[in-house]
Amino acid sequence: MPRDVEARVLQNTRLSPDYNVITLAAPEIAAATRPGQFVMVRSSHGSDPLLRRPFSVFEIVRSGNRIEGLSLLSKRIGVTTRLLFDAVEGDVISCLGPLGRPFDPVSPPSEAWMVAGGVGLAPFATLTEALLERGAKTTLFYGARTGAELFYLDWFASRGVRLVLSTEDGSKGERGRVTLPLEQALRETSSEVMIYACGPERMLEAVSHVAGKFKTPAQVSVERVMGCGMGGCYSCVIPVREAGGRHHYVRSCLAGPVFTASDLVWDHE
Amino acid sequence: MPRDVEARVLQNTRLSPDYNVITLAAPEIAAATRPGQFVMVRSSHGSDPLLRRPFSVFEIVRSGNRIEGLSLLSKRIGVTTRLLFDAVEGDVISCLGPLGRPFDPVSPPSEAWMVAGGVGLAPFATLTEALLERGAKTTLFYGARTGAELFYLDWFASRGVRLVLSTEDGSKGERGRVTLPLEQALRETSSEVMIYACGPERMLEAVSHVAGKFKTPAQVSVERVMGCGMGGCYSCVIPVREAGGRHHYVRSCLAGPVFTASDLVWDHE
Amino acid sequence: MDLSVEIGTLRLSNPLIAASGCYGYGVEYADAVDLSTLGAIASKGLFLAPREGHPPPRIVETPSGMLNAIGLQGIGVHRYIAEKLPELRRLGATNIVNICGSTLDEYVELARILSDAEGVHALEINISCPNIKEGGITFGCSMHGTFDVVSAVKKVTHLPVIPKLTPNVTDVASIAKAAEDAGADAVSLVNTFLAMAIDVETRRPKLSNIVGGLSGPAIRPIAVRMVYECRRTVKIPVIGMGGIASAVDALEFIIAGATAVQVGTANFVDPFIWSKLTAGIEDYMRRHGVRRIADLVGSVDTSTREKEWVSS
Amino acid sequence: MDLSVEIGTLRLSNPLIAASGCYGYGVEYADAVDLSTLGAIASKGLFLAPREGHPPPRIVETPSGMLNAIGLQGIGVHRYIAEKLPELRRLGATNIVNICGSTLDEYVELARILSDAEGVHALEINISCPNIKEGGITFGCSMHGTFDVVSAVKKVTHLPVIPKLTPNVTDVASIAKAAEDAGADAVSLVNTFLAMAIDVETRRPKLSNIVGGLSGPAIRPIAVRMVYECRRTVKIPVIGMGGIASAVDALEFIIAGATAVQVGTANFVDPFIWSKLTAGIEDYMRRHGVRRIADLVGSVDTSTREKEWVSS
Ligand SMILES: Cc1cc2nc3c(=O)[nH]c(=O)nc-3n(C[C@H](O)[C@H](O)[C@H](O)COP(=O)(O)OP(=O)(O)OC[C@H]3O[C@@H](n4cnc5c(N)ncnc54)[C@H](O)[C@@H]3O)c2cc1C
Ligand SMILES: Cc1cc2nc3c(=O)[nH]c(=O)nc-3n(C[C@H](O)[C@H](O)[C@H](O)COP(=O)(O)OP(=O)(O)OC[C@H]3O[C@@H](n4cnc5c(N)ncnc54)[C@H](O)[C@@H]3O)c2cc1C
Ligand SMILES: Cc1cc2nc3c(=O)[nH]c(=O)nc-3n(C[C@H](O)[C@H](O)[C@H](O)COP(=O)(O)O)c2cc1C
Ligand SMILES: Cc1cc2nc3c(=O)[nH]c(=O)nc-3n(C[C@H](O)[C@H](O)[C@H](O)COP(=O)(O)O)c2cc1C
Ligand code: FES
Ligand code: FES
Repeated sequence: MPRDVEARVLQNTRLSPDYNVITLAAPEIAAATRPGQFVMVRSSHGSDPLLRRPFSVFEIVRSGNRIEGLSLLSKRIGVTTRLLFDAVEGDVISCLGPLGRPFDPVSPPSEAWMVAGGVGLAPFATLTEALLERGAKTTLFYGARTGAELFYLDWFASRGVRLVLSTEDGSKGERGRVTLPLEQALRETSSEVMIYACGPERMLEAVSHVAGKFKTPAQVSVERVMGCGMGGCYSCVIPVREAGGRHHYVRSCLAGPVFTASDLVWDHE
Repeated sequence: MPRDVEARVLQNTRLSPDYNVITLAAPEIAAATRPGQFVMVRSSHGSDPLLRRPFSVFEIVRSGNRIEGLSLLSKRIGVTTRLLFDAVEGDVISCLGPLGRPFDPVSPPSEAWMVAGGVGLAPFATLTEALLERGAKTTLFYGARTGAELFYLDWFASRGVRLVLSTEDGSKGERGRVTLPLEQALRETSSEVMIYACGPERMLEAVSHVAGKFKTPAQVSVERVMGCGMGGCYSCVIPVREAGGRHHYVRSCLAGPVFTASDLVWDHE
Repeated sequence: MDLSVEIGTLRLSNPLIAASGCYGYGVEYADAVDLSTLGAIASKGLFLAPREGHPPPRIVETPSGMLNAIGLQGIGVHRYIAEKLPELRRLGATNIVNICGSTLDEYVELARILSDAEGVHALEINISCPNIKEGGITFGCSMHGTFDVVSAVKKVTHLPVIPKLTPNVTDVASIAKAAEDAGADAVSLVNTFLAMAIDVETRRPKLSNIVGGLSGPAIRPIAVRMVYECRRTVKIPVIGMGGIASAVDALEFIIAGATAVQVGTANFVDPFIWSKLTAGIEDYMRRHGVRRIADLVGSVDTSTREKEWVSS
Repeated sequence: MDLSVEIGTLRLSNPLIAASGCYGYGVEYADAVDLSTLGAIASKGLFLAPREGHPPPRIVETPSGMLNAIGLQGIGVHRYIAEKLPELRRLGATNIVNICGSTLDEYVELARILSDAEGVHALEINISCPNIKEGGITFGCSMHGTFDVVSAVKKVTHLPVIPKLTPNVTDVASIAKAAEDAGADAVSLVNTFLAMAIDVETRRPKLSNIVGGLSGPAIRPIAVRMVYECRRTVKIPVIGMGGIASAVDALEFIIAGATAVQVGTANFVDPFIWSKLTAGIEDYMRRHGVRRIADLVGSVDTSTREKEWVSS
């Protein structure tokens, strides 16, 4: 059952001129969240902006054993992400969740390969922890525009996650898209692998394509415009394959945001 | 010429659960303000709330000889006054002014009697300073609901302003409306007096009535709902007397907010 | 305190209804809300057959409002009866089914089918959806079209019939009158305002369907005026909606003349709004000594505005 | 970069016009703004005789909008010509005079008087004010009424004639067509939406006039849609307005089909908005390589939305 919490801002760390990590005192939601789930947030008094916005839960924030809240990794692109960027300790942000279908974490012998594009890193901190509990070997393929936008590398490294970095400008890791090192690794590996991907839809499409080529299963987390996050509005639909070669629209807030990659129909098919 | 300044909040002091004094870094406006003039403020990003709200300039805030900004005395009654109450240092508030027709300060031998009801105290700090410059003898008749809502008494006392207090609940000063001590003082005085009044419209009506009775001139500052503060919208009108016993509506943002009391037509005439 | 209201032969335990298209089929919210506590749920608009609706983007936010062009994606009436109604019955929901047709015959057929289904309490006739080309709004924009659909549906059902009116007309009260003359048990209004948003960078409409319907707080003052006009024109109950987001907003509609109110967009923002609305309305009734909410309906006092001086 | 646009025989240096009733008579803003930099100023609505207007409260704020029921307080056409026009001429303003009548004859008389006055550049025929009972909107709500007023005014003036249309109609494009057929040089839209707000504590309307007109960002998506529809229906220029508060908003109207735009409510919020609008439009034109603003008019691309997968 989702809850709506008027969450106090515990901390707001700016990672770059566009990215921030904001910690919200919503322990009830944090405790119930599974990797890949999201919250709908709103930070405003009046009715402009009106609708909530979806954000993956980034970290479950603990103080000792006690869960204090959750954090969001946010990239500033518009009105709500600007509010999140500018928020100061003590501000109140309304937070509804947890919502949506989570990732399904694999166990050994399967390896877990996470593929993140930009702010698509967000669901992979909690997923990493779930995978570590299961003892699964994990790799993070992490791509960004530029080296300064690769965040939390130490966090992942310190947890034994193998990092494969790439940047579009070549300033860190391999130059180019994150799918290049992914494809190369798939070509070279002999392990059983589950791919987890989150990022721009074009990236997810490319990942699905690569995964299909190597017959590797993949779970992708999609980002559609969401009006409610709870199945009420039918704004967030995405086409999925049906038996008989047909397709139909499903709500990505209920049936997703995590989908089995091969179920989805992409724009460019 | 009015200016629009994106003013930083320098300080916000809560005087009670409803009243606060907020200092805004708008030195250009402060330097040009005359007693009784107002600013139109807006503290919001989106379009809800949409319109600015009028506030008298309370103090011209100086650091040594340098004008740093201006302060507003605000009573929390709705959305914008709540924003002003909750604002923290560093917030930005859009401030347009100075606007409106100011008080006309008298010089000796005339005495200046200021009559304030509640937040109607706001224009009298700057007026006091102008009167002191002229050497006029000043009295403040100051009424509120209760003693805890009589503010800045030391400020006025330290400037040699004679204070006559009243509260509706009798917790400080005389019990009852501020017009009672005013009427009594008018009955007793033999000096030439100019009355300055600001407060709820019923109070201004009563003050005008008393002033008329004693043939004492009065300047009153009225509060009408203002859409623009600059003469554009015609929302803020108030009826004034015309030659020939007729009346017509004038814009209180241009022709006021300060009016000669005897020019106005009151609701209950 | 008595919050119950009557819409024709249907008695609602309270005047708060989930607006059509803004509450899925209701079951989506069963985890979060006890559906039996709502006055009623207006189902997502149903055609006879399933529909895919429009490609995304289907919504876009606007100042204090949103545009939608969902295009009535839906499972069709048969799957609704087979898959959703049993659970809604089990959960104790009061169900107003919102029906859409491309032709008059489709409305009649839908009414016939739903009248035989257990757990359907009323029919809301959607002759006002701005998001589909066929049928719908072409009926709702004229007195004749409205009269024809309502009388045809009335002939085949014992259920209360509630045509849902479009605000995209010159004179909504005359449409309400046509509905009343045709035997409607109530009217509901407003559906969304036909509207549009363009991305200036790409110079393309922000919605795949080019135009969509505006809802949310932005439209509330227009909707209140329309409810007020309809209440003064017809004797049947008026169900009001458009931007309700608080108890004060709901009361504004009731005082303007709405016997019941629907909440759409605000449910997206706050799925737990229902108990807050109820608490706020109860508090108001207590403060004002109102025993029956029905006594508030249409109680707006337009005669006694405190008189300001008037021009000679 | 060329920001100039043409409205009939009138050439404006840029497409930004102060909306009627939202800029006083213009002179109020002369201290703050160089009036000659505006494309034009639409005067406050003028009747033949002075008018007192409605008692306060005359405005009330609503979500992202405001209601007004000023009731066309004004000094009448004769004092306008004697007291305001000379200063407006001196300040180099381009003046579109907004005229209101209770009868067809009054419109004709106003047009006649103003055609002889020096410094009047166009007439905006207000057949859409929702705040007065007589005349006005009763013409603007029908094709016949619109046709009659426009053709009568055209007969007596050489000035460009711009009927201002109400959005409170089922089909605004057909009204625009009637105006075009009657010889209008342009149409302007939208005037405000008839609306209402009630104080639930007192159960009285918040406006003394009971109803008022909704303006501001709240209505923008409806206004954009109407401008788009009119542009596709008539060949004369469309002047668009309704909730413009930024350069992006102004561009949205222009791309939807407006040759020029008016700014009303946003001027109350920011009297210095004009230079910001100009700067924003110029920046956009630079970034997009647009040399003449006129080339943007109606450039919305409704054919090439990136195609999402469509239902089979
Ligand atoms: C399940 C899910 C999880 C998400 N998790 C995160 C996260 O952890 N961190 C994060 O930063 N973002 C995340 N997003 C994206 C986030 O929801 C958007 O960035 C946010 O809605 C933007 O809101 P805004 O008010 O700042 O922008 P707006 O002012 O609403 O929009 C600004 C511009 O961006 C466009 N836009 C809006 N939403 C999207 C979108 N989803 N994709 C592309 N363009 C868009 C708008 O059309 C507009 O042009 C997630 C989205 C989904 C669906
Ligand atoms: C020239 C002038 C100077 C002013 N100076 C001050 C000042 O120094 N300090 C101060 O605290 N206030 C002052 N006011 C009043 C102040 O403008 C209002 O309190 C403010 O507009 C309320 O805004 P809000 O957004 O908080 O309330 P809203 O949310 O807009 O309104 C809340 C409720 O209060 C009512 N309301 C709104 N404005 C007024 C009003 N002017 N009078 C009575 N009821 C109203 C509304 O109808 C509504 O019911 C002044 C007003 C004027 C015209
Ligand atoms: C996403 C969405 C979908 C809607 N679908 C329907 C529908 O299927 N049938 C219908 O009659 N109205 C539909 N409406 C209109 C609402 O029921 C309601 O009339 C309108 O949104 C105004 O109310 P609101 O401002 O509270 O949302 C829809 C509205 C929205 C926002
Ligand atoms: C206070 C006010 C007064 C208005 N007076 C007039 C008027 O006299 N004549 C007229 O044609 N329109 C009048 N209007 C309508 C505006 O010119 C404009 O059409 C409308 O407000 C929509 O634009 P906006 O959202 O930018 O304000 C008035 C609007 C407001 C808010
Ligand atoms: S976001 Fe509303 S149905 Fe998915
Ligand atoms: S407040 Fe707009 S004219 Fe006075």
